[in-house]
Amino acid sequence: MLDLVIANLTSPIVLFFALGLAAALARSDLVVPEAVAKALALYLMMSIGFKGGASVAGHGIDARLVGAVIAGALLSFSIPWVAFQILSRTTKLPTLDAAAVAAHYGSISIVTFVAASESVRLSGLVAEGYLVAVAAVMEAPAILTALWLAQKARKKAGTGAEGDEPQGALLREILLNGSIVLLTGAFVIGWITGARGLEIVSPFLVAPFQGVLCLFLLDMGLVAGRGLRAGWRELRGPVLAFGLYMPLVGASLAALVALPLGLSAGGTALLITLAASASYIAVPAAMRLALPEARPAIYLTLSLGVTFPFNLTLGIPLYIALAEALT
Amino acid sequence: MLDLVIANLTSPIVLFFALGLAAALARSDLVVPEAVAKALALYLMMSIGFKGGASVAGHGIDARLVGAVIAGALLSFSIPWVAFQILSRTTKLPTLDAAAVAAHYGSISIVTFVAASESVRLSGLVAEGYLVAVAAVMEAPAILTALWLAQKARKKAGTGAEGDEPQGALLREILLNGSIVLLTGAFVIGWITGARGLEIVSPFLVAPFQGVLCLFLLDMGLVAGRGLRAGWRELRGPVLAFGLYMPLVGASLAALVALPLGLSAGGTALLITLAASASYIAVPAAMRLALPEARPAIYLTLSLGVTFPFNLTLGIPLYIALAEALT
Amino acid sequence: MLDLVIANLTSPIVLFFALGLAAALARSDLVVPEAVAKALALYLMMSIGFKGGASVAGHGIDARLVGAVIAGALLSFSIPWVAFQILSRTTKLPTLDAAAVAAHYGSISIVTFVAASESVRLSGLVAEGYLVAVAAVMEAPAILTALWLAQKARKKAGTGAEGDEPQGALLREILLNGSIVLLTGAFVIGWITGARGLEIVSPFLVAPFQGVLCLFLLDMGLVAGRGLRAGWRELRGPVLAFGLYMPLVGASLAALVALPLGLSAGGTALLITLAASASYIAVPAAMRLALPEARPAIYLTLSLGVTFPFNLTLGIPLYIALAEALT
Amino acid sequence: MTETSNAPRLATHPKKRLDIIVEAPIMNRLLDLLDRLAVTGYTVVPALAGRGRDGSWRRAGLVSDAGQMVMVICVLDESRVPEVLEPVYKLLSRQIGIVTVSDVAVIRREHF
Amino acid sequence: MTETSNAPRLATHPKKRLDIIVEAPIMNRLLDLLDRLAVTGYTVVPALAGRGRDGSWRRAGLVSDAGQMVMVICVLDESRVPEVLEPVYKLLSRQIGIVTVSDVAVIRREHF
Amino acid sequence: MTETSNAPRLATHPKKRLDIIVEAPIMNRLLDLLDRLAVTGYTVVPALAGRGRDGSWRRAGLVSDAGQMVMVICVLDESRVPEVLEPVYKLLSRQIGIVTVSDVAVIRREHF
Ligand SMILES: Nc1ncnc2c1ncn2[C@@H]1O[C@H](COP(=O)(O)O)[C@@H](O)[C@H]1O
Ligand SMILES: Nc1ncnc2c1ncn2[C@@H]1O[C@H](COP(=O)(O)O)[C@@H](O)[C@H]1O
Ligand SMILES: Nc1ncnc2c1ncn2[C@@H]1O[C@H](COP(=O)(O)O)[C@@H](O)[C@H]1O
Ligand code: NA
Ligand code: NA
Ligand code: NA
Repeated sequence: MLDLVIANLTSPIVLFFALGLAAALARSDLVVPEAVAKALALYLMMSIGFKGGASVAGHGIDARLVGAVIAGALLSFSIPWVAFQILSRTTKLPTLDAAAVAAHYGSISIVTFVAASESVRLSGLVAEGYLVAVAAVMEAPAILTALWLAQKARKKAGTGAEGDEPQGALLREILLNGSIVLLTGAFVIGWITGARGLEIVSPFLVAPFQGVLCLFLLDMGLVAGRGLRAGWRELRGPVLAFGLYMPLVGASLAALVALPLGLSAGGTALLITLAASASYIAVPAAMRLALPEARPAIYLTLSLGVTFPFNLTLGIPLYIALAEALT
Repeated sequence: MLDLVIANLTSPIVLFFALGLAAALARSDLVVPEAVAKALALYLMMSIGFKGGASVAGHGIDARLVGAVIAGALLSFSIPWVAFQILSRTTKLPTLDAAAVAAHYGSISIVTFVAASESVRLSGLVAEGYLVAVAAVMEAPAILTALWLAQKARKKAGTGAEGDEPQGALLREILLNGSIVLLTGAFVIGWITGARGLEIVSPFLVAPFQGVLCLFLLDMGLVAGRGLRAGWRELRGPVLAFGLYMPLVGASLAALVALPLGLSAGGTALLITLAASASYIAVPAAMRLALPEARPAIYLTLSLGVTFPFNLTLGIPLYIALAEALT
Repeated sequence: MLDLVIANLTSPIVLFFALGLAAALARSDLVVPEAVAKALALYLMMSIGFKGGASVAGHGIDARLVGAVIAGALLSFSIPWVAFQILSRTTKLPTLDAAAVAAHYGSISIVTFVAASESVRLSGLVAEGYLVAVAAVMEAPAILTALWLAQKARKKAGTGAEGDEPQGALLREILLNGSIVLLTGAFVIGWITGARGLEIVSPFLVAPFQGVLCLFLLDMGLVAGRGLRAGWRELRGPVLAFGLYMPLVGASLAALVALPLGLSAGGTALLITLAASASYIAVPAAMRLALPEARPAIYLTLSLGVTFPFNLTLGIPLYIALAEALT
Repeated sequence: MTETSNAPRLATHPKKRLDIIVEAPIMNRLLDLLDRLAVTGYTVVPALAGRGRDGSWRRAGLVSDAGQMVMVICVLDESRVPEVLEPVYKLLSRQIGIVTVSDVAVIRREHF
Repeated sequence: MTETSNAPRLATHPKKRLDIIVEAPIMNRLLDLLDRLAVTGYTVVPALAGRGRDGSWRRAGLVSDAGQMVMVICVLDESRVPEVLEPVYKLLSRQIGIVTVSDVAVIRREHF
Repeated sequence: MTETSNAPRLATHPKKRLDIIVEAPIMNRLLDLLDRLAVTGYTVVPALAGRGRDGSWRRAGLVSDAGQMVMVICVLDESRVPEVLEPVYKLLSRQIGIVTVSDVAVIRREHF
């Protein structure tokens, strides 16, 4: 496993992340324009969605696909509950902050997923293409659990949120989030067009993928570094610790669920990574709409500044080793 | 031809357009940043211009090139007049709106041209490279015809536009439109540098082209969907119908003109497509300058929300079949 | 050498620059969005940094690397002093303007470097990979010399800048400039990951490089053209002439320094090009902070509108010929 | 204040201008609210960076829209200010952001 | 209104600020006009979205510049307002867009 | 001016708004200064183009940040205007850029 850790730590992807992190912490003015960062995110969604769909088209569907999708949804629904219990017991975070943080850990980070996919491939393993669909399915349920937790807390405190938007509108906004739509849409298009489609888009969506990922991770490092510089004051000891051990809690839950699914070692590693990763795109936006009192300085710094780097460097090799041990 | 239609409808390009359209109609917040959309448009112009020029460098010029360019200019000049007559007789559109719509149908849609080029290639046909030059030439003349129609109408109504800019300045703005300059410039550079130049730029301008096109069409779908949602109220029955049959009118005129030109089947299909397509970049900008009273909600919705999808899905296979029948 | 000049003038890179220049001078509305232009600049830094580092990883370090880096720093420190003396004697530029201009000529233009690298390769020469490191090292020292010149002038005139920022903060801002950080960082990453890393990022950072460069140079042409249109009034005869002969002065100094270094012909050509080129990204930003009284209309127009096109078209073939004669 | 005497040749009319600085994810809700309130128009301007009670942010330092701000400018008749300000205030009460009101004069009265 | 008494240590001078919201394709003509009118300066700010009598638009939802708006801010002396407002009004009369005038105070009088 | 009688149901409070148009490379220094002066908040808006005494510029026509401008908006209490304006003026005295002060009313007084 040490080999895996070292190979991981010296991959261009991780090194560009480190470069961005260091530049931001040193207060360099290096910056990736916002429009370009958004375009890179679109590219990643489009590429992994398409490749996942094309791979399913090639290998066909089986019961395991359905099982994995259901397992993913269950994990996304339940992890926030676990996270919330831990936060309530070990930290002094206000309830709404705790609920918001919990939502991030139930949902997923697509870049962590992508980085894990690359490591899985480098380890000589193969993962099922439909794990992209599992990723898409895991984005939203965590938000619902968090909202339910917040509502319960509010009822208890007798501070029902007045002037709330109707729940239906909120649900639509969450499910039609751009990243979910593009990931799912590209998956379906990859599925429909299969190998023929993949051949057409391959020089754009496949070949330069890892290089683009380097640029994206440079930006992620810059963003995480700036977040850490601005927000680390908010992170007291137990909250910070949560950002480091919660991925392992999520990973363990996923490992339990993965066992009966019969996934390959690669697929198991990716499912574990999904559970261990924390969102920083879809969930923060949803939280501003649904739980505006929760503080972004806390949940974003934790997810992007602590958990993401942890997963990228140490987490992923660990999850792959765990998956190999399990299968 | 049914084969061609089905192959066309299940191409990644069309499916990504459909994804964007569906996302926008469902009010997803999926969005391609403005700067990126503009960059994609630059890329497309640069690529097709360069490839067209390089292909002319390879095959040499002949009388047919000159003939095709003249034919394109004539079509662009005359189609707006035909469109204006039809609109005046079948719809209640105010004169200036009718003139503005007419300008769009005389000019061309470069994305429709590109999509048709791909379909032509998939059908096993080959098209003359200089059709790119024909496309560039067809962008502007339609605007002049429309302005002339509008001026005639204003004179008749006795409402000469006071405070107008001098016509010379307007003409310069129209002819030096960015898309015309880049398309023509890249064509000339492709011509000068030929095969050697193509080899140098090929990994950027040729290989990833279709994948980039998918991303661009995702954005076009999003834009068309938002336009339809905002503007469909403006489109009464006869105006809507115009958006569907006018491409066929343009196509028929082009077919007549193409016959004596001696173009290949592929080239004929592309010339027909150019005539059938409607502008949504160069002409709208020119209309805001020259005919500000005309309503964008009408001409943009019609061109982008009705005619563009029609051409992309059903039109192109039809034009290829027509071209094959003719040659 | 005439062959080289002609081959250079008809390369797609130079032709796209000319297209942009012509479009801007003709007042076309063609424009590359700001965010995209910045992304292209990031891409170029990342690519040349990485390729340079990977090449050093392949060939190993030797004493010449250290020698070349020191030589570069010396050139960057001393050229502004020479430029300042020339400007003081031959032009009527105010002292602070002269100091600012001098800083630009001591620092480097990374795009000129890249264009020269391509020409070197086309000439069948090979250059040492570590010249990228030399380029990074040469960015900043010139700024320090210029500030020292300005301070001396101010002391003489008795107009010490009141309310100045502490020098330390300024130094940090200059050294942590985004382009220096990315160039150096990518170089180090390329060095660490070597051939394995290069293989991973190659389809993104290597293959499409020259095509991307064409797009970037289109934008440079547009920017230079707009600058010339706005700023040419500021350029009196002797100042304009300085923009044309100063590159040759820098080149000569570099040639002297290069001789004892034992660089290859390609490496010598690149070192000469670095010395001959003038900055238009890092230095202007630093000048706004450190010498705000100096006028951008002068130093930007001179560097971008005069020296850059000169180097791109005539300078580079000249420097290659010079290097071949010297080695 | 903006007496029309300032512009004797072109009549100007006093209006109020609301500047609402609000988080990007809330923007759509705010615009929907303004539409429901039937204000005659508004314009949205992007913000690059800011600081308030809830800390500072920079657009370039964000992966997602969350935390980004926009400025919504709405010119309207003084008579309509209270009925617009109240629901806007209510919508924003739980959110990050500020609202200012100022005096402006407009030409082309029929626009407002 | 902006009596200089507000800032006893640094003198401020009353000026007028024009905010002109106008379509992007017209912007160059407007700026040329302002140049011809010899106003001392202006600043252009992008707009992201808006609604007016002619319907609503969003920058992200546009392939072309047509329909996009920008806001041109121009600070100038009250005495110059009428002579600037009139030709601006004339230029915009056939276009989509609005103009507001408001009071501001400036330091550094020589700038305006 | 902005008598609270305009909005009988929701109290508004008079404040001052500073609009500082400044070069992008200076922005960080200005924001640091505002932080040191402990203003309660500010918002930065991008500028696309402009013209002043030092010539005209367009964002699209720049390779570097140098020459680009941003607009920093800062709403604050009238009592604080002089102590903020003076150091801001000093910082900008050698730079390109302008400062305007205007009257606004705010709701949510605790924000300022
Ligand atoms: N006094 C102020 N002046 C200008 N903008 C402000 C001010 N206070 C807050 N803002 C803006 O409103 C956002 C949220 O403010 P707050 O709710 O105080 O955190 C900040 O990030 C700023 O962009
Ligand atoms: N009352 C208003 N307040 C602020 N912006 C407005 C207002 N009315 C119109 N606008 C802006 O001006 C543009 C054109 O307005 P109109 O000519 O009424 O369609 C709109 O799209 C808005 O961006
Ligand atoms: N009167 C003005 N109204 C609005 N913006 C101005 C004005 N004067 C200057 N500016 C802005 O401030 C920048 C620098 O002005 P200056 O220092 O006069 O060159 C200009 O480029 C404009 O963006
Ligand atoms: Na998770
Ligand atoms: Na047409
Ligand atoms: Na130099």
